[in-house]
Order: sequence, then structure tokens, then C-alpha cells
Amino acid sequence: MSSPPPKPAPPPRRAFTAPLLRRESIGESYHVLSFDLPKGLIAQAGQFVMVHGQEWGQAPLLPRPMSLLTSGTAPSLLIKVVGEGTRRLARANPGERFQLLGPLGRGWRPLSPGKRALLVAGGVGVAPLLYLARELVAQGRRPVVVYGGRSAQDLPLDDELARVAELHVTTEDGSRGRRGRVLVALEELLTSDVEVYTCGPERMMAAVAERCREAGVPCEVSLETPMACGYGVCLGCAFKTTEGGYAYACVEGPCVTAERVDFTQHAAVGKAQGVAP
Amino acid sequence: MSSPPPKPAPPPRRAFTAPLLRRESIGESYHVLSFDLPKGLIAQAGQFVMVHGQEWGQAPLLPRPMSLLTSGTAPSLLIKVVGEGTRRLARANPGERFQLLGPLGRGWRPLSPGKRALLVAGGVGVAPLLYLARELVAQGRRPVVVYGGRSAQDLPLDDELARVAELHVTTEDGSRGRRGRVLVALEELLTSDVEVYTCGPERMMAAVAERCREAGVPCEVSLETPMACGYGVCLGCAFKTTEGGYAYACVEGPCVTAERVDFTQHAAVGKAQGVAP
Amino acid sequence: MSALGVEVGGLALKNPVLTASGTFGYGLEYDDFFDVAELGGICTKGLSLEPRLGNPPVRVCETPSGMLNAIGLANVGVERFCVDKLPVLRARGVTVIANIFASSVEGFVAITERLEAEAGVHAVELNVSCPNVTHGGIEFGRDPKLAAQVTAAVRRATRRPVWVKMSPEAGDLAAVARACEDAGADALTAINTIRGMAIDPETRSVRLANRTGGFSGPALRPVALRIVWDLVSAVKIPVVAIGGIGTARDALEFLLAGASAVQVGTASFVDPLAAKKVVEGLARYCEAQGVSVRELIGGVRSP
Amino acid sequence: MSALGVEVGGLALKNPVLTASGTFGYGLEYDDFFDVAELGGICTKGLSLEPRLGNPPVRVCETPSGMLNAIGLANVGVERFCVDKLPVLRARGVTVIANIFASSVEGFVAITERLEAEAGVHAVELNVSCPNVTHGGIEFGRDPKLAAQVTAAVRRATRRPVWVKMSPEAGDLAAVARACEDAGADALTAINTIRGMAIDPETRSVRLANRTGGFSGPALRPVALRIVWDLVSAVKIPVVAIGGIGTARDALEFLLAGASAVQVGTASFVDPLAAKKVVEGLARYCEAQGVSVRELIGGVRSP
Ligand SMILES: Cc1cc2nc3c(=O)[nH]c(=O)nc-3n(C[C@H](O)[C@H](O)[C@H](O)COP(=O)(O)OP(=O)(O)OC[C@H]3O[C@@H](n4cnc5c(N)ncnc54)[C@H](O)[C@@H]3O)c2cc1C
Ligand SMILES: Cc1cc2nc3c(=O)[nH]c(=O)nc-3n(C[C@H](O)[C@H](O)[C@H](O)COP(=O)(O)OP(=O)(O)OC[C@H]3O[C@@H](n4cnc5c(N)ncnc54)[C@H](O)[C@@H]3O)c2cc1C
Ligand SMILES: Cc1cc2nc3c(=O)[nH]c(=O)nc-3n(C[C@H](O)[C@H](O)[C@H](O)COP(=O)(O)O)c2cc1C
Ligand SMILES: Cc1cc2nc3c(=O)[nH]c(=O)nc-3n(C[C@H](O)[C@H](O)[C@H](O)COP(=O)(O)O)c2cc1C
Ligand code: FES
Ligand code: FES
Repeated sequence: MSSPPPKPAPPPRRAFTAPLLRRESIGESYHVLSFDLPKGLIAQAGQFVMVHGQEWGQAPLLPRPMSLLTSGTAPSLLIKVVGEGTRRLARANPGERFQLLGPLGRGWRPLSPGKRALLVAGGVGVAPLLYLARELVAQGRRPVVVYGGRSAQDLPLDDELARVAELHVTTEDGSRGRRGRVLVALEELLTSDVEVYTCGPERMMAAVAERCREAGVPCEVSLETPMACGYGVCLGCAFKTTEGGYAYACVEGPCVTAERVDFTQHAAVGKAQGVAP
Repeated sequence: MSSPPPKPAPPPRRAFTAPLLRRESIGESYHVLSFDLPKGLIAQAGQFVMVHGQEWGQAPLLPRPMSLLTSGTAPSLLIKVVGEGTRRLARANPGERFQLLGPLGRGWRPLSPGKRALLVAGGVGVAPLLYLARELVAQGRRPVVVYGGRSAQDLPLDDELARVAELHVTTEDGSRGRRGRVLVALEELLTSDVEVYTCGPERMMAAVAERCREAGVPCEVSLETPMACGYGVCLGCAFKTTEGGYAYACVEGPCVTAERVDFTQHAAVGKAQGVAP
Repeated sequence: MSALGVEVGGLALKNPVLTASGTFGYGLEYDDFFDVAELGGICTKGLSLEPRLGNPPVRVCETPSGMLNAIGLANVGVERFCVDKLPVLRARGVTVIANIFASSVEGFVAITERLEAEAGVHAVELNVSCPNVTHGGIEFGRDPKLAAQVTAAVRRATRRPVWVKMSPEAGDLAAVARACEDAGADALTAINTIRGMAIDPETRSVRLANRTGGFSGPALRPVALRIVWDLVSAVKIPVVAIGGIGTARDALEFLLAGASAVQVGTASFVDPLAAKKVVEGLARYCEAQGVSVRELIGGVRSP
Repeated sequence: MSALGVEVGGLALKNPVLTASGTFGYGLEYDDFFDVAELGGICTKGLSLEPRLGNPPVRVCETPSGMLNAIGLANVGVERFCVDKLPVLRARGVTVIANIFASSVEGFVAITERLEAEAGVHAVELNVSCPNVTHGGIEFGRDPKLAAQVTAAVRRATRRPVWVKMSPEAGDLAAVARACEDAGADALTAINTIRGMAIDPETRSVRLANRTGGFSGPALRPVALRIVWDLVSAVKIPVVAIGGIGTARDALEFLLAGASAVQVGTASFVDPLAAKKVVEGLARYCEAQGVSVRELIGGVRSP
């Protein structure tokens, strides 16, 4: 496995306040929120923001980490409702003001020359991968995507994805695409000329990473550890590394090479996602 | 001073949840909120509700006591913004759900036969008095009202009041009506055939009560002590009585005869009102 | 026993949901709302030998996700409780835990003896942990020896279960807990409020006339849960949990940590039906998961 | 001295707003946000003699208006701090309070001695109150004798001001405070987190891998304020307040209660500019009211 090209330096981080521009709901559970940010938020695919409602007061207290779906003057997020913070985001009305801190962390590493990108998304994990897919298409490097969910309802933005990628869908209940988990579709796509990027439930990513290791294919994962600050000071977002110690997902990640992550130890599970491996 | 007729028994208390029907803002500080309650809330003038937003979560934690402006199937409240809870009320949108607990406490005592009602309102204290004024008019006993505020902006619903009562306005800055505090207008109206009802800042009520005592005129005040429960279990709403002990504003009040209130001791000041005596 | 039934130191409760002392009056204030006999039980407002007027106002204020109170144990006194309140509760079949408070061991015994003369009291809860009175509140709860003395004396004065309510401010709470256990307590209840304070920067004055007050509500819950967890492993007698419990989810946290029952406090101020809703929520949870509350107690897993 | 300037046990601060240890990294993470030299000072993440990896995840979770953390004092160690971080802070003119931690008196002294070799450290803050480590955290802060020993030993090892950070879990905090004062502390800082816990009823497991964690944030503020108020009357040395401070209003509560300065903690997670905004808010308040911060300290009125 040749070492992939290094990541470019991330753009500067800012604390923005911005009104909600639009909320588009995809069923009850998924919502795309875009914000009105004339100054523009410059980011890289795979980076995230910490978002906090100015109306929330002191509960929910902490901002919530959310991958950027798009950046620019109307940056957007894909929200899955799992608890109080995401519920509030899902009910926000245009005009309501939010604090956005970002862009944070390190995005996806660049695709190596001559390689094809294989993206493996689980449920709401699609957000940073759709960002990546659009960027790859802009570079003329249309990716292949495997997108899995429990059922047809757990595949938000699948239409957007189909527009920019060769899309393979799996659902556990067979209500859409192939029945089963993402691994069933991955098998035949895991050729030696691909590099894998994955985001979704931790157990899914662990299984994908393991298959990539076996296949000798580079794999980049996006970690969803609980986070308090998002910018490297609380040390709450630790994940166990294969080197033995801990690394911090908000500054060294969320996108890291799967080889660094000790998934056997990694208890910092993002339970927010709808798909098991 | 003959003893006034006894108060009728209050209607049963209920915990309602209801969506906001309408919010009408009167400048930045004052807002009339009405709720959609097909079952109807039956209440007496001077009673109050505890109101809590179902979206508030755990902060603001406690419901806020608010005098009823009207009851029935679209009960309404007049809100003055003073802190976090009233700020949230002031920004609520139609459809947002609230818990209303009520009607609570004891309303105004009935006007004695042959007497005329003189209502003395300070700022947002107008709410339970406008309710009373409308009720008196329905009984063919149009009241006289003295309504005071710091300036013309602090006289919400003065137009409504003018429709049902002979209205005397005072403002401290002279921007409307007579310059000065309510006492200046009270003087000439305090004849022996009136009974006084007052609600407003505590120091205003204390001054009005004192003048009524001197004039030998019955005076009923509506107390705004801090409250946690509103229905008699927390014992937080104590006010010092002239008998020596404490009484509880949420069950024995908020409307009580001024004679019972030891204003010299009464630290449970409602700071929410915009008018000093 | 139904899926919800529990036993707390010899006392069978139809469900594990009680109401906390001082947050539910004497249980007679709920007639318009619901039948309080549906609850596992109610703890009365703290009773003293003589009626008490309580502290001057302001007595309550709100803090982030919590509140402060300095009521000062205002209550009608044990005599009026026995004459005016208890007969009604008894007639309705309410399980009554009498929360009592005194400034001396003899005082605690005298109140217990007065209650002993009445039917319809199911347990006595000793408040040795009130932060809002100058004499004989919290010091009993801070010192293992004093706590044991009070417990033993009350133990001798009644055939009923004796519960001791723990102060979160004891330096070595496990020692106090074990002392109460050894002195014959049937259960521990925890926690009472922690002393707090608030200042209004506008007026530059303290918000409560008493200066400090007891801190309660959801904000307190993580601390209460940790203390309950500590106590469960410190003693063999059951622990009844209190502190920020307002939903079935909250109650489950404490049951899983090992509490045998829970008390709903400040949440009743937010919604008078809170305790009833906790019972209903637990019933739904047990039904959905096919478990009884008894199986849940202490069932927390480590990650 | 400007309207905002204060003096804390011999150390002049340009304003009374510091950042709390463990909530502001090493002060070098803010380059994109603001110049941290504008603050009264920063307290570093707790430094140990050797680097520490900290606890396994999950390390943080949210609670009503607060949070729990069980970081386990992960830090780069005093050596790397002196080599990598301190020179940058010094060059920028940041007032640096080194928060240090060890499991023995000798350990505290060794770290202090290493820091003594460097310029640019303005005071040493002894963390004798960390709830999240198995050895040598909180026990020093619970026992007046141990607290005094650590304080005296560090006192002898440095010419710099020594601040001791109080554990809210000491049974008799005033005794610990006086012991530290007598042993030569220049200031006390209070409070560190209180131990708390949270359980996920869905998975029936504890939320933090360490089971318990330190409770912080706005929820804690009323308890912190009461403890600071108690300490201010217990000792003559200055008290630096910590606990749920995130706005100028919050800071005013503590200054009025008698704190000589404040530390912004968890609030920096919500907004990296929180501490700077507290400074600006205090400046506006002092200007509007025509007072200096020094006049406000201890200026609370009783009702
Ligand atoms: C770098 C990063 C990017 C993310 N991107 C997205 C995204 O694009 N869209 C999206 O919907 N979600 C995303 N998440 C997850 C999202 O942050 C959490 O779902 C959210 O914080 C939950 O908040 P809540 O208040 O709704 O739930 P809570 O009430 O806080 O928790 C509900 C459940 O979610 C779990 N949870 C809490 N915090 C997190 C967390 N930080 N990560 C994972 N699980 C958590 C809890 O353990 C609990 O089981 C991302 C997380 C990270 C770290
Ligand atoms: C029986 C009764 C009827 C009331 N009717 C009305 C009404 O019709 N319209 C209206 O706008 N307000 C009314 N109030 C006052 C209203 O309840 C308070 O203004 C409100 O609770 C403040 O909440 P907040 O969260 O906005 O402010 P907070 O942040 O809680 O407090 C802001 C300021 O208001 C003071 N305050 C807090 N609670 C009360 C209280 N219960 N009473 C008085 N002052 C308080 C605080 O000391 C502080 O100075 C009534 C109060 C009572 C007791
Ligand atoms: C207003 C109020 C009054 C209280 N009075 C008493 C009391 O009389 N006796 C007692 O043992 N505890 C009393 N408590 C403490 C509660 O019973 C309970 O221990 C505490 O409030 C924590 O629970 P919570 O967070 O659910 O409210 C009182 C609490 C409040 C808020
Ligand atoms: C994530 C985190 C890490 C902390 N680490 C330390 C530490 O290393 N040393 C220390 O003395 N205090 C530490 N603390 C305690 C804080 O300095 C502060 O005392 C506490 O959080 C209360 O203040 P707050 O409510 O403003 O956060 C830490 C707190 C948090 C939340
Ligand atoms: S989230 Fe705070 S250090 Fe990563
Ligand atoms: S507000 Fe609770 S008793 Fe009156």
C-alpha cells in the first residue's frame, strides 16, 4: 500500500453567528439545514462545525458536532434526530440564530493519483461523503458509492448521491436495493485500484476497515466521538489508537486512516447512526 | 368600613396543554398571547395560570405565574419581558405548545352593592384589572381606572381599558396623561363610595393601600411573589401578614385585602413591573 | 407482586415512585389533578413538634435547570397533621411516609411517639439533612455518631420502618450511612438538597432572604446519582433515590444504579402530574422490555 | 490600575478574568479566535511530572445545564510544557498560572522545581481536588493536614504565588482552607468539579467509561457561589472563583460575593470567545455604573 498524498492545511476556524436560511425535512428523522452566511465558510470535505442555538440558553448546553454537507455562503448540515439537541435543530425555523464554529478538524485525505474513490456511507454518515463525492466529480473523478440503511427511510439524500456517483444501495429489510448490510455490496467493488472513504455507525466502519485491511486497500474513516469543545481543549474526544495511546478526533480527525484506529478498544461509539454493519 | 361580600369558590384546577393561537406584540416589551383551548378554561377575574413551554426542556425549569387577561376557549395573557422565561414567551410562534396550569389562586373579591370600583393599574399589572373591568361592565357597573407607567410605552392595552372604563392616565415623564405617579390621579377619585382594586409594582400597591387606609376605603391588592408551584405545595410564595405570620399568595391570593399584607416586611417584591409608586 | 411492585426494608410499595418531602405538601393538594393513592407513596412536608412559620421571603429562585429554596421547614406541626391531614390520607389508602425533623434527639422521639398513636403512617423518614435552618438540621446528618444516635432513638420509639435522609454535604457519607444502618435504619433516602446561593447583579443583593438555600432539580441529578451509587455499595439496607427525578428515564437511571425506589421532588412543581407520569412511563418500559422493576434494580452495566 | 485591574495575593492582573484549568488547553489553541493575552490570565491544563494518556473513552457527556468529564488528567507533562508551550505564551505576554498535580508531596515539589527554572510562570495552582484519578487527586484536598503539607512543601519550592484549588467534596472545607492559608498559600481557588454520574436507560450502561466524572457548567454555579461565599469569610487570603461562569453577569455574582477574580471553565467549550466576552461585559458594566471591579468585590447586599 503506497502512502497516500498528505492532507492540505485546514482553513482558519471562526466563530460565526448566522440565521437559519432554510430547513428541508426528509421524513421525520432527517433534516437539511442551511444557514445564511454572507461572509462564507471556507472548508474542506470531511470537516465539521460545532452548532449551538442562540435560543437554547443553557440546556442543551454544549454545541453539537455536525459534518458539513456543503460550505460557502449557505453552509448546510444533514441532521438526524437522536436526542434533545438534534430535535431542536430539526424544529428550528428560518431566521432563528445559531452559532457555528468551524471549519473544524481534518477532512478526508486526497485521493491518490490513478486511484478510484469508493465511498461507503451508513445513514446520516452520508453527509461528509456527499460533500466529498461532489468535490471528486468537480475534479472529474466520479466516485462509486455504497449506501446502506436499515430500510428505505434511512437513506437521506440518496437522490443527490445518485446524481454524482455510481450508487449501490443496501437495506437490511430489503425495502430498497440489495438486502443486507453494506459489506455485501462492498465485496465485488473492493478492487486493488480503489481507495475507500467511510462514515457511518462505528461497527460498520470497523467492519469496512477490516475488509479493506484484508484486501490491502487504503481506508479513511470519519469518527463520531462525543465532543465537548470541538477545537482541541477539552480532551473529551479521545479515541484509542493502534500505536497504543489516544488521539483526539476533533483535531487529528474526524477523518483519519483506519489503520490508526483501535476499533476493538474504541468505546466512543457514535450511537446516532441508523445502521449496523 | 363594612366587610365586603365573600369570594365565591374558585373553579377546579386543571393541567392543560395547548398550542399558542396568536401572539400580538405591543412594542418590544409587551405581548398578548392567546392559546387554543377548545375545552375552555373557566376562571374568575384575578386568577392566574402557571405557564411553561413544552419546548423549554429543563431551562427555564419552572413554570411562570401569569394573570389571566381573558379565559374561555382562547385564554390570553399579557406578558412583559423581564427575563429568560418571559423572553421565550415573547418569541413563541403560533403552534408552539405550552402547559397551562389553572385557574389558580383566589380572584378579586366582589364589589359591594352600591359601591363603585376604582381600579389602579401599574404597567403590566393591568392584565387582571382589565379582566375585572370587562366583567364589571358586563354587570353594568363601569369602573374608573387609574393607569400609570413610566412613559407612554409602558401602558399596554390602554385602548382596551378606555373602551370599558373611565380612564385616567399618568406617566412619570409626562409623555402621556398627567405627569407623575398614580397617586396624583388617585387623590380626587378616592371618595367614600369607591372600593379600590390594584395591581402593579409592590411599592405602588403599598402606597395605594396606605392612601386607602387613610381614606377608609377598602383596597384589594394582587400580589406577585416569586412562585415555584402555584398550587400550594412548595411554600415559596409566602408574604408577611399583618397578623404576624405568613400567608401563601398562590392559594390565599394573589388577590387579598390590603389590610392583610404587611408591606413593610414584604420582601417578595415583583420586580417585573415597570412603574414605581 | 406486579411488575412495578417493590419492597423497601419490609414495606411493600405498589410501585417504586414516591414524592419527595416538601414538594408535595401533605398530599391533599392534588384533588383536582389525580388520585395520589396511585403512587407508591408520599413523603409529607417535614413535620416538627410545634407548627413553624418558616423563613421570610424571598424563599425560592430559579437557577440553570434547578432552583434554590429556603422555606425554613414551615409546617403545620405533627399535631395538626395527625388531626387534619392524616385521616383523609388514611381513608383514601395513601401510603404515607412521615418526614420529621427536630433540633434534638428527644424532639425526633417525641414526634415519632405522637405519630405512633395514629394508624396510616407507613414509615418515618428522618430529615437529618435540612440546609435551611439554624439549629439541628444538617449537623445530625454530617456526623456518623449523631446520625446513629437519632436513628437508634427513633428506632426504639416505633415499630414502623425508619428511613434516614442523607445529607450530600457529609464529608464521609459512607460512614454516616453505615452508622445509620448499624443503628437500625430500615432504609436510607438520598439526597437532600445541597446548599447553594444566587446573587442578582442588577440589585447587587442576594436573591434569597436566608442568603443560602437548598439546590434541587434536574441540575442536581448527576450528583445525586453518584451519591446513590456510592451508598448502594456502602450499605446492605435499601436506598431510596431523590434528586432531579421527573421522568421515567430519570427514575430508571437510579433504579439501574441500585435504588429500590425513587422520590419525585421539584418536578412536581413543573407539573403536578409528574409523579403519576413516572409511574406510567415505568409501566410502559417494563411492559415493552418484558421486565419487572425488581429485575432492573442495580442492573447497570459497565461499558 | 485600570477599572478592571485586580490584585490576587501579590499578583497584579489586568482584569479579573482567567480561564479554568482543563478547559482552555495550553492557551495556544485560540490563535484563530483571539489574543489570549487580553485575559487576566490562563490556568494551564493540569501538569504532571510525566506525560499522562488519560482515561479511556467515553470521557464526556452532557447533563441538564452541565456536563460530566472523566478526562483523567491527560497532559503533555511539565517538561514538554516548558519546552513547547511556555516559550510561546511568554513571548506573547500571557499571564500563566501553571496548574499542577501529583500523587505525592514530592511529586508536587518536583513539578514546581521544574517550573521554577523557567520564566513566564506567574503563579502555581495546586490541583488537590481532581475527582477523576485513582491516586493522589482528591484526598489531598479533603484532609486539612495533607492539604497543608502539600501547600507548605510547594511554598518552600517557589518564590511565586501559590494558589490551592479547593475540592467541594471536603467535609469541612473551611478547615482545609484555613490549613492552606496557614501553610502559606497566597490564594485559594474554588471550586473544582463535584463527582457525578450518568446512566443511559436505553443501553442500561454507565455513560462514562470511568463510571463517575466531574460535574461542571452553569448547573454547578449556585453551589460554587455558596462555597466561594463561605470561603471568603473563612480566610483572609483572596479567593478566585470557578464554577459555571460564562457571562459578565455570572462573574459579577462571584465578585460581589467576595471573589478577587474568576475563572471561566466549561463556558469556553460552548464559545471559545466566552472569557473575552466576560472581560468586555465587565468593562461595560463598570463604565455604565461608574465603578471599578475592586469596588465591587464583596459588595453584595443582604435584602
Ligand atoms: C465529527 C462529527 C460529525 C458528525 N456529523 C453528524 C452529521 O452530519 N449529522 C448528524 O445527524 N449527526 C452527526 N454527528 C453526531 C451528532 O453530533 C450527534 O448525533 C449529536 O451530538 C447528538 O445530540 P443530541 O442532543 O440530539 O443527542 P443526545 O441527547 O446528546 O444523545 C443522544 C444519543 O446520541 C449519542 N451521542 C451524543 N453525542 C454524540 C456524538 N457527538 N456523536 C455520536 N453520538 C452521540 C448519545 O450517546 C445518545 O445515545 C457527528 C458527530 C461528530 C463527532
Ligand atoms: C400571580 C402572579 C401574576 C403575574 N401576572 C403577570 C402578568 O400578567 N404579566 C406579566 O408579565 N408578569 C406577571 N407576573 C410576573 C411574572 O411571573 C414574572 O415576571 C416572570 O415569572 C419572570 O420570569 P422570567 O423568566 O422572565 O424572569 P426571571 O429571569 O425569572 O427574573 C427576572 C426578574 O423578575 C423577577 N421575578 C422573577 N419571578 C418573579 C415573579 N414570580 N413575580 C415577580 N417578579 C419575578 C426576578 O426577581 C428578576 O428580577 C405575575 C406574577 C405572579 C406571581
Ligand atoms: C421547596 C422544597 C422544600 C423541601 N422541604 C423538605 C422538607 O421539608 N424535608 C425534607 O426532608 N426535604 C425537603 N426538601 C428536599 C426534597 O425532598 C428533595 O430531597 C430535594 O428537593 C431533591 O430532590 P429534587 O431535585 O427532585 O427536588 C425540599 C425541597 C424543596 C425544593
Ligand atoms: C474537561 C475538563 C477538564 C478539567 N481538567 C482540570 C485539570 O486538569 N485541573 C484542574 O484543576 N481542574 C480541571 N477541571 C476543572 C475546571 O478547572 C473547573 O474547576 C470546573 O470545570 C468548574 O468550572 P466550570 O463550571 O466553569 O467548568 C476540568 C474541567 C473540565 C470540564
Ligand atoms: S472535542 Fe474537545 S478536545 Fe476534541
Ligand atoms: S407557589 Fe408554591 S406554595 Fe405558592
